[in-house]
Amino acid sequence: MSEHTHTTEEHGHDDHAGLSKGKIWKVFGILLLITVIEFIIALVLIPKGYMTQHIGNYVYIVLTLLKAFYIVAYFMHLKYEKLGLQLALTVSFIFIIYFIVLMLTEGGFLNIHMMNH
Amino acid sequence: MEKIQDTFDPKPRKFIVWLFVVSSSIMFGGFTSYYLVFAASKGKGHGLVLPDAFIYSSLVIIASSITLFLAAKALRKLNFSLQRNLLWVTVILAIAFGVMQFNAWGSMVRTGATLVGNNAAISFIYVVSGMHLLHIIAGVGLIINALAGSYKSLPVAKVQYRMQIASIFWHFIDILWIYLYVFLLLNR
Amino acid sequence: MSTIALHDEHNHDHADHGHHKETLISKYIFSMDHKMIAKQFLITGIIMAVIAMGLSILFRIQLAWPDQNFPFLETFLGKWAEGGRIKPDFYLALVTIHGTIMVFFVLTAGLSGTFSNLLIPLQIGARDMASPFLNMLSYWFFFMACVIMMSSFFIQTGPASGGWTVYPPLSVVAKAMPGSGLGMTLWLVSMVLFVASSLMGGINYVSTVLNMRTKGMDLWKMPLTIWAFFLTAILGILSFPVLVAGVVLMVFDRSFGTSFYLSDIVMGTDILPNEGGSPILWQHLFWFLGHPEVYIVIMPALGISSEVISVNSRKPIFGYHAMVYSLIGITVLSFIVWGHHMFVTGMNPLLGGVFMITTLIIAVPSAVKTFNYLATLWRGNIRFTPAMLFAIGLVSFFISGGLTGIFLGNASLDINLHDTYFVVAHFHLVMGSAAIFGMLAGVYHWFPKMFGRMMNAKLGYLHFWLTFIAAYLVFFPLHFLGLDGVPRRYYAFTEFEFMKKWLTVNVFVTWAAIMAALAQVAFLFNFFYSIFKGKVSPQNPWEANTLEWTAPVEHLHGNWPGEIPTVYRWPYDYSKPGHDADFIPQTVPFSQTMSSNLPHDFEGNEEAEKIQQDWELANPVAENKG
Amino acid sequence: QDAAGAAAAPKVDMGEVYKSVIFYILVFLAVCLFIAIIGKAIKVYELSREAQGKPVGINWNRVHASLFALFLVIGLYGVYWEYTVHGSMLLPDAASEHGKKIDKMFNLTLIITTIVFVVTHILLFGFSYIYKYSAKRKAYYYPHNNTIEKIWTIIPALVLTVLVLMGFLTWRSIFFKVEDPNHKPLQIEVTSEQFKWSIRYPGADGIVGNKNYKLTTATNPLGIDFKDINSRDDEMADEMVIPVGKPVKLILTSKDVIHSFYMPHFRVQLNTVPGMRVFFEFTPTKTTAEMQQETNDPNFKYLFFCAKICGSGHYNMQKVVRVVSEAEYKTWIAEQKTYLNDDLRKQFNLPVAPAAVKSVADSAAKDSAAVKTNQMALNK
Ligand code: HEA
Ligand code: HEA
Ligand code: CUA
Ligand SMILES: [Cu+2]
Repeated sequence: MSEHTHTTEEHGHDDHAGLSKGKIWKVFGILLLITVIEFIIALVLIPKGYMTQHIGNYVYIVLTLLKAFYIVAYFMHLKYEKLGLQLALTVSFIFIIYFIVLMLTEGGFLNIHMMNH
Repeated sequence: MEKIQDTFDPKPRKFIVWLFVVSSSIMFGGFTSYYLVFAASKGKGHGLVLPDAFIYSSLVIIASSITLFLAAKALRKLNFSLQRNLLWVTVILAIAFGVMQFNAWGSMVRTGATLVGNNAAISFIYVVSGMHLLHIIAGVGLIINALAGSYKSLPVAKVQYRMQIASIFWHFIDILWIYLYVFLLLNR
Repeated sequence: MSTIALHDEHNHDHADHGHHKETLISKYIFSMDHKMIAKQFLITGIIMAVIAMGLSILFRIQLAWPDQNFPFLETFLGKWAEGGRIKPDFYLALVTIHGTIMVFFVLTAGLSGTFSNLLIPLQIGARDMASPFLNMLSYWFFFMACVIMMSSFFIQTGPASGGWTVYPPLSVVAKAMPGSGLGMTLWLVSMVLFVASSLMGGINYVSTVLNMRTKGMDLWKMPLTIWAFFLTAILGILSFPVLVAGVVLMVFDRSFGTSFYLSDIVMGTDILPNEGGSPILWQHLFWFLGHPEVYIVIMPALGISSEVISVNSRKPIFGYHAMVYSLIGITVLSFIVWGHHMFVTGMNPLLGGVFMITTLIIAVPSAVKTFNYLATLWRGNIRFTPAMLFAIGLVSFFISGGLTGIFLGNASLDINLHDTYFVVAHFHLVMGSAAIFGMLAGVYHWFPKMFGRMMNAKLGYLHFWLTFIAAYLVFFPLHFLGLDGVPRRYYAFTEFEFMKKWLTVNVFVTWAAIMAALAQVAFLFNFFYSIFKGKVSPQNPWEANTLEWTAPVEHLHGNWPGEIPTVYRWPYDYSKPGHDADFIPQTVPFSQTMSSNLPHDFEGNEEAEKIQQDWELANPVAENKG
Repeated sequence: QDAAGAAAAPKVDMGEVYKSVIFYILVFLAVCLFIAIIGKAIKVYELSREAQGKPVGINWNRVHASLFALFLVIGLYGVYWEYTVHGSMLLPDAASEHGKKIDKMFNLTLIITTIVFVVTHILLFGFSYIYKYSAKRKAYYYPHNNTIEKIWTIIPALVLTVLVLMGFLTWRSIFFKVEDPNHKPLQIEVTSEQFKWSIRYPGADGIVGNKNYKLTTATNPLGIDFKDINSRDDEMADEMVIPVGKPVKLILTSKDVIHSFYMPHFRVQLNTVPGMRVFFEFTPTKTTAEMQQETNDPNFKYLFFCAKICGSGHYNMQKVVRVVSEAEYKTWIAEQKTYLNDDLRKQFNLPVAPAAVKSVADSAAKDSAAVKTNQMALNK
């Protein structure tokens, strides 16, 4: 019993710490900024041809993930939850993405190999 | 050895309801992943304009969540009669929801999008909405259970416990339906 | 009489148990007491195991002597063995039901159901499960599932016979084989009940472990058995619902004519209307459950053997944390490897590559477990109780079977091994032998806890050695059939010239299987005899540390008279230097074992460390421990 | 447990049956009795030792420890015996190009796992023997050692990395072949149904034509679409004959349920799934005649058969494969009949007279089209 693992029991106290008014506004500002960037990409960069649609899509995905992270972490309090919950949610999130990618690849494969009439 | 008799601890049982919610979500996750692969393999989804009744039923079920929430609030203030009335409203809304689902199926059948056909994506709509309706029935059972608890004037802790599990479950199936509906809308 | 006395004064922590009067029915049949439910699961499981074992002997006879008549088969199989020879369809039915019963009813319900129910409350210090009612329901759903599954033997068209994986279209199109008619419907009904039962059980176990531990029992003081049951239950909660989704779609395909899994099917010249579905999708849904299922089967066995090996080596389990982390690792990884059953079934080969990687990674946590078992034996003081023998057998089988899994996990090797006897050999070693041995170890170890009596050790020895040897004799040679390209689920090997050379091996294997089956008589006799006539057990017959042995031998509702004991230490303080006895139960506070405390026992609690230091200064003798 | 149809068994002489059943039961009971007597004897012996105040009769811990040691020795010998005796009865070396890679991979895995198997078992049973119970000793309190644990996590991880990498490369080389447009594989379509196989050769144009299951009739059991020009010259065959050294691309389909096309000598297996077309490309390297010499068996035949449960006839779904020289193949293929016969011509409203031979340019165009589809299929 060496590695002292208190993760399950402690950290309870800083549950409700953080998330002051100022913090909320800061996070809100970040989210706003990301959204503005997205709009700029959609309305300016892509139509003007500075960025291809293809790359744009990836940038969108990344930005959306970033937004999701901020929302989940701050507004949904995950940042202040127990480590176990954080881990569980992160792992399930990664899994879901992984599964969706798998399913779409498999669907694409079936699309080619099934006899469509 | 003193009697610690009725230190009623609802926590483990509430947790059971949460776990049930998890496993239920997983089941619908299974359904939707079937749909995703199927749609990807066809290059298209069900291709229908979903019947309007689904919009109304979504509104109804959201409304029912709100009334249930208010009922829980009333109970917290120990206003039992208001709680009961609101629960009854919830039950009625739930029944209305069921009727509308049947209605939606009916209008799908009329447009020719029947359960049995060679587009599994359309059959899928029936199956998931049907499985969801089964959850609604279970949810109504829980609400009635909460009602009964309220009428039987059990200890407050127990009434509250029954109310809580009904709430957890009912809000879950509300969200579940919204998820399914949006999923079906997005994956035409 | 002490029972009665105790009964009156014990207290209920839980509500809904206001009434006390126990009738025969509420005590033995619709019991809500976790210990009684555990016994119900165990005995039902044993009955199902015996039935499934009987089925295996029947089809082994067919495999060994494919063109010989056995009139006695006709006597009790009737039209399915006309002229004393089993029919091909019935052969497949036997194999299917054998697999289904063994995997689901014996090793899922029988193993998890029994030991989770018995040990979770007793080892974490709870009066009962979170919801005793759900627990009772769980057993009765399981019971109904068993009855329905067995009832399919009495119908005209026979039981489901598409293999335990019931791949469509074979299992969906009733014309494809007789077993796909009513038999398959019963199979599905039984499965739905079974899944409901497992979910109710699993949800209960998780909630109990997380919420109802006694004072001091933090997660890192739980015995490995509890960790294993807990993670197994999580695995079940997260994977069984996917099977339900798959089964629902299958029911619609079978009964309503939808096309979820069907497309482009022509039976003879009969063109079916279904179009657009894909059978591959069932395979994905099935194996998303099916693979975690095999770990649902093995993890409780690994947990039990951890406990048994530690107790009987009189040594702490080596690397407790590593054992837990490897269980967690197996749990997490088991969700992302299901495709290794589908390398050559028409799945995207790209995914085959991905699944190969994830599959082989699972060998790492398994390796950690294996080596930790070995390290636990090292310099132990090993008492070979029957339970210990079976636990050692488990380790051996797990290594052998796991290593053959490494072949299968390699997609390019699986091309030639898929659906051959190599696979059969693999999963019998790891499941039919290792997991069964884990279960038997558990039965021998906790029989005194369940029935208050001891089993006869010498019959246990006989049972172990016969089964251990016979199981290797049965399953080791089967690998070579597979390597020679002999497919599984073959009714007879007579149609192929190259398979004929394996007939003698088949005869040998069948005799070994019969020997294994007869060896079980020793167990069955011992088990049922000891329930009534066994030596009365002392309270802690194995001198173990865990909490269940602090409860009285007599079963009482609520487990402990008076307060539930508090836990102070981890469960593996065996042969601790400086202590006179070679075990220190979890309920002994450190203040009573000053001479044996080690610095890290205090987990950084400075006050306690200080007290310990002061004590050591005052008692210098204790220094020469080690 | 199946009393269901017991009544319907009048023919056999039941007397004999009962006699033999009773005989075996008696034998079993006698064995039980024997065991019971031994058990009692042991008990009496132990009791008498106890009465004499001597240490308990049998030291079971020592007995089991010795049995484990014995089991280790005999077991390892048994494994050796199995490897050499049964190991020599296995499939001959792979008869295909990718099969050789698989065999190499297999041998590597076999060596690694055998080493692990032997070492761990020596440790397991060795420890059981050495550290058997003794009242004089106390076990060594040794709860963990992080260094050792790290070592035995990392070493298997490394070994498995090697296996994963090599396996992955092998797998990729099998299923993701880059097609050489000048060296087009021979297409052969194989269709499974309960409980037989149908083989379709592409004919002169090198392309097997379309199918549509809705066209299935008694005269057109495969549902071949003869509206498709490529189908018209498709040929049927009773056995699969392939030229040695040339790549073959199998197109696998199924009519009814899932079957599995399994050709162990070539290390080829892929399920045939209704509604799907899947491909397996391989290159045979040994002719049947060469294999007959190598295995010393003049009757040797390559086979393919069904490896996926598919119904009562699953155990007997086979066809012969003949690997021959290019020249033999040419003469053989020239003799095969086309699927399109006069009946079918009428059915598809085609002129009954044989269709005019296609122009060279036409078939060349078709070929490059075929290459394109193949590549698409292989890309994902
Ligand atoms: C208890 C059940 C159980 C367990 C634990 C396992 C464990 C494993 N299984 Fe098994 N498996 C089944 C039950 C089980 N399996 C069943 C029932 C089927 C067939 C289903 C059907 O089709 O009917 C099956 C089928 C099956 C297949 C599909 C075969 C096919 O149909 O073609 C594959 C392929 O990857 C596979 C792989 C593995 C692997 C890699 C492990 C690993 O977890 C094993 C890990 C363990 C070890 C490796 C041993 C210990 C480790 C060491 C001593 C360290 C050193 C080792 C190395 C460095 C290599 N199994
Ligand atoms: C736990 C799982 C388990 C167990 C124990 C067994 C036990 C046995 N199995 Fe089975 N088997 C399966 C799971 C299992 N099997 C599965 C999943 C399949 C695949 C089905 C399919 O293809 O669809 C299969 C298929 C299968 C086949 C392949 C058939 C085919 O493909 O054609 C064969 C062939 O020999 C076989 C043989 C045997 C034998 C001889 C035994 C035994 O008789 C060996 C001897 C007995 C024992 C080693 C001890 C048994 C223990 C007890 C009875 C005591 C129980 C104790 C308690 C409950 C406490 N089995
Ligand atoms: Cu066709 Cu098995
Ligand atoms: Cu698996």
